[in-house]
Amino acid sequence: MNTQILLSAQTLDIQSCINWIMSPESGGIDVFIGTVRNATKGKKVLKLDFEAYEPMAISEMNKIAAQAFERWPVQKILIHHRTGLLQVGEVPVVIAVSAAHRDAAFDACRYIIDTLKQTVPIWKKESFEDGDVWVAAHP
Amino acid sequence: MNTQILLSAQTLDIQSCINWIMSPESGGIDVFIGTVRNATKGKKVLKLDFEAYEPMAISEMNKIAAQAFERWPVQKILIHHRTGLLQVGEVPVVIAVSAAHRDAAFDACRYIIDTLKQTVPIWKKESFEDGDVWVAAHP
Amino acid sequence: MKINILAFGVTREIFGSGEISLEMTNDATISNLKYLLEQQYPRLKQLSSYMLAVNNEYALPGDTIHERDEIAIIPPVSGG
Amino acid sequence: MKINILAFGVTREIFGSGEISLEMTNDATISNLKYLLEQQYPRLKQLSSYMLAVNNEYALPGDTIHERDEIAIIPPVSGG
Repeated sequence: MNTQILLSAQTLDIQSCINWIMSPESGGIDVFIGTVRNATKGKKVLKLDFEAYEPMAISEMNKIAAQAFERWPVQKILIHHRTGLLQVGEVPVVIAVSAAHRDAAFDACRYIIDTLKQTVPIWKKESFEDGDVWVAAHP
Repeated sequence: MNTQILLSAQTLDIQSCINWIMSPESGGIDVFIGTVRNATKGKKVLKLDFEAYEPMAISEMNKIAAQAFERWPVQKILIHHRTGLLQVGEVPVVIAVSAAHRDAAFDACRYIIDTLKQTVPIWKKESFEDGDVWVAAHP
Repeated sequence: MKINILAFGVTREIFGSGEISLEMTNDATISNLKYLLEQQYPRLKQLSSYMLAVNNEYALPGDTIHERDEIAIIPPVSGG
Repeated sequence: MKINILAFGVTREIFGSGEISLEMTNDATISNLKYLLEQQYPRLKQLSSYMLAVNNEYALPGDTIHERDEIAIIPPVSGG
């Protein structure tokens, strides 16, 4: 298998993501790691809560990986996404792409995170000191 | 310190690179990992030998990091490069960039590896079954 | 026919539940469903946007809904 | 003045050593040094390109060389 998709309520294990993506055929690996930032537009973030429509989220992540394989000569694609409650500094998403040549790895990795943020049915609620907000829900 | 530059004859420790680059201020981290590929232009690669002009290599890597800080709103930059003999699958280079927003991390990481390959005085000799070649030395 | 609609994120809060039921005619479309939902839950009109999914695929306004389809309302996503 | 030139990669092999010495006049430039090197080591002309560095900085052809400068010949780099 050259695609690994995971939706998990447990801490994402970056080292095992990297172990899985590395291979003797690859020359370049690009890894994107999202982290929970301590502030949004200057307001202190206390925690984030991620909710997913799980079967569709998995299906959409697989579609994005398939699109990336069609568009770039890449070898392996990994997309791991957290669900549940995350504290500041924790990792909601890890995307890793290996390729013989680095340009394809960079392009595909960036495409995957950009597209994931537009199409994968996962929602985050940011908790601030003065209340909670579902990100992007309202104009 | 927001820059970490290392030239080392020891195996690069990717997990400790990631531990160093992560921070509560960052929202996105891009990591590029070079690996020794088992083939170049269809020829089987046995091993690679990296040689560096060490003080100048360190100085040039610091310059590239400084340029990236000037051009993009990034928070931390790490550049680790191996010297000596590497087997297929081993890691010659790790570049990691953290930023509040992912576009800057992607752009800066790619700039750093592209520029490193053009300016940093490090040379690799590829060993094939029929002999050794200093990469890029001859037209 | 009776259809069930799964809800997530802000729409789960608007519905007050992760799943609601509606009665619709057999040839109902996604567009008809949106109309019904907005009639019953006017706060949906305040969202930046929302989509409907049928059997884990984003649906178009003209798509017809069948009994036993898995239907979900998808408010603006914000993963990553 | 006597100057020493550090060599790496393919140029170390061309020189047969990681460091060579040359005698030059006091106002010698990088361009003069290239001329001397290529005269003594014609295989340098077969390289894709090469640069000279003075005190850990890439040097320009017109730069003057001073005694005790750390000079290095930099064949095409291939790190990463």
